[in-house]
Amino acid sequence: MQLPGKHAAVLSLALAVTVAPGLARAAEPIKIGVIAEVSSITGAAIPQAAKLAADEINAAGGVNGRMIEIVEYDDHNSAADAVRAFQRAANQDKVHAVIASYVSEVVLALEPWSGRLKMPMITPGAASDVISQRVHDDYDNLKYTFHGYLASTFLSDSVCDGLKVAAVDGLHMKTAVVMSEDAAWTIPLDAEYLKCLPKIGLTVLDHIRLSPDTTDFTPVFNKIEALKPDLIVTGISHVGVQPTVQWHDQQVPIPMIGISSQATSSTFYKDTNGATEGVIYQTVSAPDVAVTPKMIPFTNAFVKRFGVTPAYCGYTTYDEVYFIADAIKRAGSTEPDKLVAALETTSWQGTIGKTEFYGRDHAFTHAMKVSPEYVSGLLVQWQNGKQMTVWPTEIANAKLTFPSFIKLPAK
Amino acid sequence: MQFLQILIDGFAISSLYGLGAIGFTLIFGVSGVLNLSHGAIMVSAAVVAWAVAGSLNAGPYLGALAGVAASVVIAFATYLLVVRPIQTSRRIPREEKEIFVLTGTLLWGIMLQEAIAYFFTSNPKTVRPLIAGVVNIIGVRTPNQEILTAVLSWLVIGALWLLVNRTRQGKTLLAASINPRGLTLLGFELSSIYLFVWGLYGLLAGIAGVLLGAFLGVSSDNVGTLTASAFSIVVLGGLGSVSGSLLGAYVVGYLETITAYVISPSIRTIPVLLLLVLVVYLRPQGLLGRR
Amino acid sequence: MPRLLDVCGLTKRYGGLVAVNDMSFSIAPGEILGLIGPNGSGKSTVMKLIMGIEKPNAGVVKIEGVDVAGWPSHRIARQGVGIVFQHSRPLHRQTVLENIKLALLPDSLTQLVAASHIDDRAHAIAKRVGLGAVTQRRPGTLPFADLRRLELARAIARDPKIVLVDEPFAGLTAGEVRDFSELIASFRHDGHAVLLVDHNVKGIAALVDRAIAMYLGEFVAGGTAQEVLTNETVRRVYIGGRIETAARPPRDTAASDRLLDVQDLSVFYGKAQALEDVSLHVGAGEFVSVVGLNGAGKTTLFNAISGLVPSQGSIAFDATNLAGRTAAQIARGGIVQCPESRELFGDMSVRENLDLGGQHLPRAKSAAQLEWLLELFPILKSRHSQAARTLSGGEQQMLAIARALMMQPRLLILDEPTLGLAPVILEQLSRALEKLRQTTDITILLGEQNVTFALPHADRVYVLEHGRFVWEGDPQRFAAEAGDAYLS
Amino acid sequence: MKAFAIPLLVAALLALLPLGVGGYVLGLLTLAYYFGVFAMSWDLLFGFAGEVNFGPSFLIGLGAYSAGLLNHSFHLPIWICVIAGAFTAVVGGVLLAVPALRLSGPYFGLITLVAVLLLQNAIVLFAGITGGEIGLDIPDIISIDDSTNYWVALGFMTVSGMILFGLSRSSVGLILQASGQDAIQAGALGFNVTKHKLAAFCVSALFSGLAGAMLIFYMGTASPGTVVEIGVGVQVIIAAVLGGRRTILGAALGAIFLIVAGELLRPLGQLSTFVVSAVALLVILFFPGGFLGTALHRGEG
Repeated sequence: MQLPGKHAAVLSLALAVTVAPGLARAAEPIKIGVIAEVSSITGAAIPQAAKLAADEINAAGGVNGRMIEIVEYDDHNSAADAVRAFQRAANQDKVHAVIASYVSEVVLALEPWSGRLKMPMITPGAASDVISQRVHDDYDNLKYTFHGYLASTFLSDSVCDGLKVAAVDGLHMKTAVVMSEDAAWTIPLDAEYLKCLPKIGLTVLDHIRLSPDTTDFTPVFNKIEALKPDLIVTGISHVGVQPTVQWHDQQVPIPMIGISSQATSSTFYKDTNGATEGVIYQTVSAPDVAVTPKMIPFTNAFVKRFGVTPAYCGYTTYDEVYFIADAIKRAGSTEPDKLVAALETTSWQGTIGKTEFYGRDHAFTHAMKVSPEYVSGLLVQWQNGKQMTVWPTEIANAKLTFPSFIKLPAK
Repeated sequence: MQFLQILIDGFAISSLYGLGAIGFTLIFGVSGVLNLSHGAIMVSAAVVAWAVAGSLNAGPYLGALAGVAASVVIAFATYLLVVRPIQTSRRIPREEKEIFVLTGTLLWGIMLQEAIAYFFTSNPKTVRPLIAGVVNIIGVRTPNQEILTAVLSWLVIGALWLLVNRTRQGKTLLAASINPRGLTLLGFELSSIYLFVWGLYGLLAGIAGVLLGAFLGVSSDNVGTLTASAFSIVVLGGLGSVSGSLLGAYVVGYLETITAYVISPSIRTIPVLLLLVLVVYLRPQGLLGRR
Repeated sequence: MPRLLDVCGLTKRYGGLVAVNDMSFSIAPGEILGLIGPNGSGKSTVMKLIMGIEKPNAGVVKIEGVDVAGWPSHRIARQGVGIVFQHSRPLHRQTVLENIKLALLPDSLTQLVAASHIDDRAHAIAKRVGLGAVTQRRPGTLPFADLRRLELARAIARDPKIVLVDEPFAGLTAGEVRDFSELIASFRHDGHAVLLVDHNVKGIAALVDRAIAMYLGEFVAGGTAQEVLTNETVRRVYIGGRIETAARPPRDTAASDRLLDVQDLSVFYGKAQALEDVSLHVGAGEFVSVVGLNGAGKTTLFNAISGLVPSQGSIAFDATNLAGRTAAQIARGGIVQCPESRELFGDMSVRENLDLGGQHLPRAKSAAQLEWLLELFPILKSRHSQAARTLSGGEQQMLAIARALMMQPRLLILDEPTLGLAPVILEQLSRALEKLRQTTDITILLGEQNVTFALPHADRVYVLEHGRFVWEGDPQRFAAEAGDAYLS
Repeated sequence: MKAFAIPLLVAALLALLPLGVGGYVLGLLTLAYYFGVFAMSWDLLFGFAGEVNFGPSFLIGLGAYSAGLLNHSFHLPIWICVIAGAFTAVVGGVLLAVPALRLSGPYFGLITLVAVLLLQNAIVLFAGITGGEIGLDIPDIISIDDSTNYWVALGFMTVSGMILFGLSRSSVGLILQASGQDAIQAGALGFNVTKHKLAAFCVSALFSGLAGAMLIFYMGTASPGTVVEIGVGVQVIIAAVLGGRRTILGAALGAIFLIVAGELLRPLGQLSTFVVSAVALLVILFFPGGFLGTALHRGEG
């Protein structure tokens, strides 16, 4: 059921005052630990969305009468802090499940611990393939970890799906250069790019990996330009604003499309003084588009309560709290193995699509299924300071448009 | 063609490095201080410029001005609140002043970095370029900002050279770096000379910071890297030698650019580090250093 | 007889400067050799070369026939050489005993606990050097003399065959000097050899069997202490030949026109008292010389006046007390010092050095001043664009003086202007000073160990010894009353 | 021996903590203890040998990553990996120190700094093997029980502390201190200064490597952010200076203070680091002796 955020808050407050004590006697609350870097815009969305979801569920009477309680931990984006927080969550605060971080380094550090402490854990934003591959390789020990976001490989697939429609069919593009930062998370990403781009009819002219501490991109862009590709397919995160800003300042006449973590942030336009105009990035959510009927209500509730639009991992977190609750309801217990079993059979219609997890025989065990009928992702383009959805076509609220310095291939 | 590109790109980035390193080496030369809050000061300048130009809509020029001003203020603070107390402290044995100044400025740098992250988040920022657009130099498309960076850097460097070699004030700086005691005997107050040089340093670091912010963009996470690179450039060129750090800056800048073009962008920094190791072992005083 | 130490053709160059040139000497067991020479004569370098702290460019250093030239100092030490540094830096967190034990430890990484006999040995040594009573104190709490004792104890801990002692008596009182002389003399009996390095001939004369004198890095004279003292060159280096004087008619130096008036000035370096209740005055336009050997306290006196070292007592300039002024204020106030170390800006040109001197004057004035100085020191004119570092010693000294004069001082303090200069240069310098004295009414306070240089210009003379004035008066009377006392 | 009594007593008391406090505090202190060992090893090098090593995290990282890789790729038992890690750290330390000891002051500092940067680059460059910036997962860990981890760490810190402290008080420590304070004089007293400094570097490397290796087997993960980046080294240096240089044990105090304080101030969010640094700055400005230094050596020297 949907409730506007404010009412939800008020209601839950009322509940807390009146009903809660009674319930508390009836059943102790379900505790969900949330570990994230709250000082970053992206990370902050995780606990916020979790609280929002919990309050809604509690307002609706909780799970079999048990209230959901969110326990927050700030990991300062450090694996060490995260591990410590996870240990506390499990050993001291006795939570029943953990939603943890959007950073692969942190999640990978936690994964073995979720196994050791038999603590079900879902990541709402980390991309590394390794997360689910490990579960596949060592199912008995690591089955407690679920990958609640698209694995790098699937990100590439999502980008390719989008490019097929938007670039190849739409703009008659034939060639591309892959430009990624030289980091562990881009290894599977690039591998998949090199596989799927040719499939959709884009010849890869070159594959450039750059040091994450690159400051001057002039050499890179000049090199790429010399090859005259129709577009640049990106995999960038740690390098920050530089590639975008210098792409704009040097007026590189080639569109940039792909994974650009920074670009998903709602403040990116301001941070780059508008240099991001025309940049296209892959994500699972965007303001003002209804990927599913639940998306816009959630977005509004979130904005009402926290005053900012939720980052992508806000959406996933929101859904995760819901299907954890759902799983507990179905399992009728918070006992880890039962909970895991229930989560594995999750089929939840959430804000970003239908969430189901691959089984233990699939190479990406416990990774989200990615395809149009499940979660497929979007391509979003920065257009005059706004994030406009340009794919999938059926929900798109804008057409591709590029800054004047971009030269598109002749039709 | 590629040669020309390397030439142009390398030049811009190198002059920026140079500008960043000069202040650092100046302070060391004149007052013997290795200021490990250098990076933090540069970033502060850039972020203030960004905030004033952007959020307050004061326009790029006013923003840049504010940034430089901020950097000068912080430079004075660094000297008066951190460096001088350590230098004048009786509790600290003379032979250990150095490590204390290092630790002190280091901590100060961390404080600045955290303050920036707190007020402006650690998201990378780009200062609005003073002049946008690009020009085509014999087939190499070059952003105006890049040219501006190079030109401004060299104007500042030139101005500094004139100051040091052509003005009375500057001569005293040079003298102080050679023989402070001699200067005292001639009736110059070292304390005021140090104040002056820290102000000058703030100016240089500020300009470098703002240009950096406009050309490459900065984040409070860059603080460490910036300090380290200034440190390496300065040692490469010879501690305390201004011309040395300029040379160092160009060696580093071009080495990085060439690596990025000819070998691969993924190992951009490594040749520089190796060269640095080599130089420090074979010629510890640096390329143009005395001793 | 067999020699313990045999030095032959020892040479050390720093860049262009030759610090030690072809020095040769030897010491026999039980012998004490004095190596004397004014500051900058290279004697300390010789000592460093023997100890292996500096590597010689040429020459042989044989210890009982083993050539150790160029060895690292720890191997030379184990070969049987010990050194007493002038300034000791003991470990402050350890007791005196522990400091001595340190020197007794084997150079081993594995021996974590000192062998028991080391303890007794340390106690014995402590007793021998007269530290028996304070073995459990921390060095920080010891008087200066005891610190020197500790230094000595550490040097002889390994029972070296050869002991090098740098400035054995610097900063010690008469009584302490006697104790130390006995200590050093006692080595003789254990058949050890001692090399005493000092600029003070008089101080060590009584102690040494033989002495050799160095000057400008070269051997000057050798033989018994008497022979060396009476040697012509040595005399010229220290006192010069015949003493001339040219005092101007004595002025009335009543308090009224006392330009500089110093009362009961005392200076301490840590524990050591470098200056003891010194009082002196200089009248306006007067030329006053303070003569005394190195280490007598001249430089300390001048630095105290210039506000470079903290001092007790009162210093009045122009009847106003200088207490609380910074060194720079004092300099701008008219007391300009031209220090022993010259303190030139080596990498800047002659002209730039001079300009810096004149910077406090209005441009016109400083230009005029420059004009005049280039006449006074014509050599500087021809060198004006050359880097100060590249000048010869004499030229550097003239530049230093000229730079000080650029400030138009009311009182010019000259500290050891003759330091390390060849006699020829001294003539030039002397002439320049005389001209200065005749043509201007400048007031000058000159500190010198070279009496022939100091006296001719002086109106009045003070003799400084061990931080105290022992004689004051008219230059003519100097030879008669103070001259001998001064040398032998 | 009195010098040993008090710290041992404190250690004994700390050993009782698990009876009283929750897993969270224990986890916190466990980390602090490993950092304590880092800081103590650094102090041996700085406080006694007088060498300012800007790259303690080079030695730590070497130990951690070589141990981690052995466990990750070859599944060797923990204790073998730890020993191997320590050994690698020593070898790396020697390779760094032998030439670096010819340098002095800022140059030595810079070289050690560069060593860290190179190691970091190497890790990212060979992400295939090392897991790059997202880190390396360690299959085996010391224990999942907080108390056990706590006791292991405490024991390790106590033993290392005693060894390092004992060493600093031993004859060798005396010689080392002399060499650090005045190399010329030490040489003239017949001590091979370079030999002793190199030895100190090895010991420092040994314990840094050991602690680094143990740390990752506690956390079950190794990433540049936790054991290599310059920031880690900076923490170590600050801890040592804060606790009191030349006291060895003080360094451990400093480390515990830094981490505990950072935790207590967590409510301040980002500002916590700011406040901790500010406090540290004030301490070195007004109590240069650091905690232990000020406590022990009042009015000395």
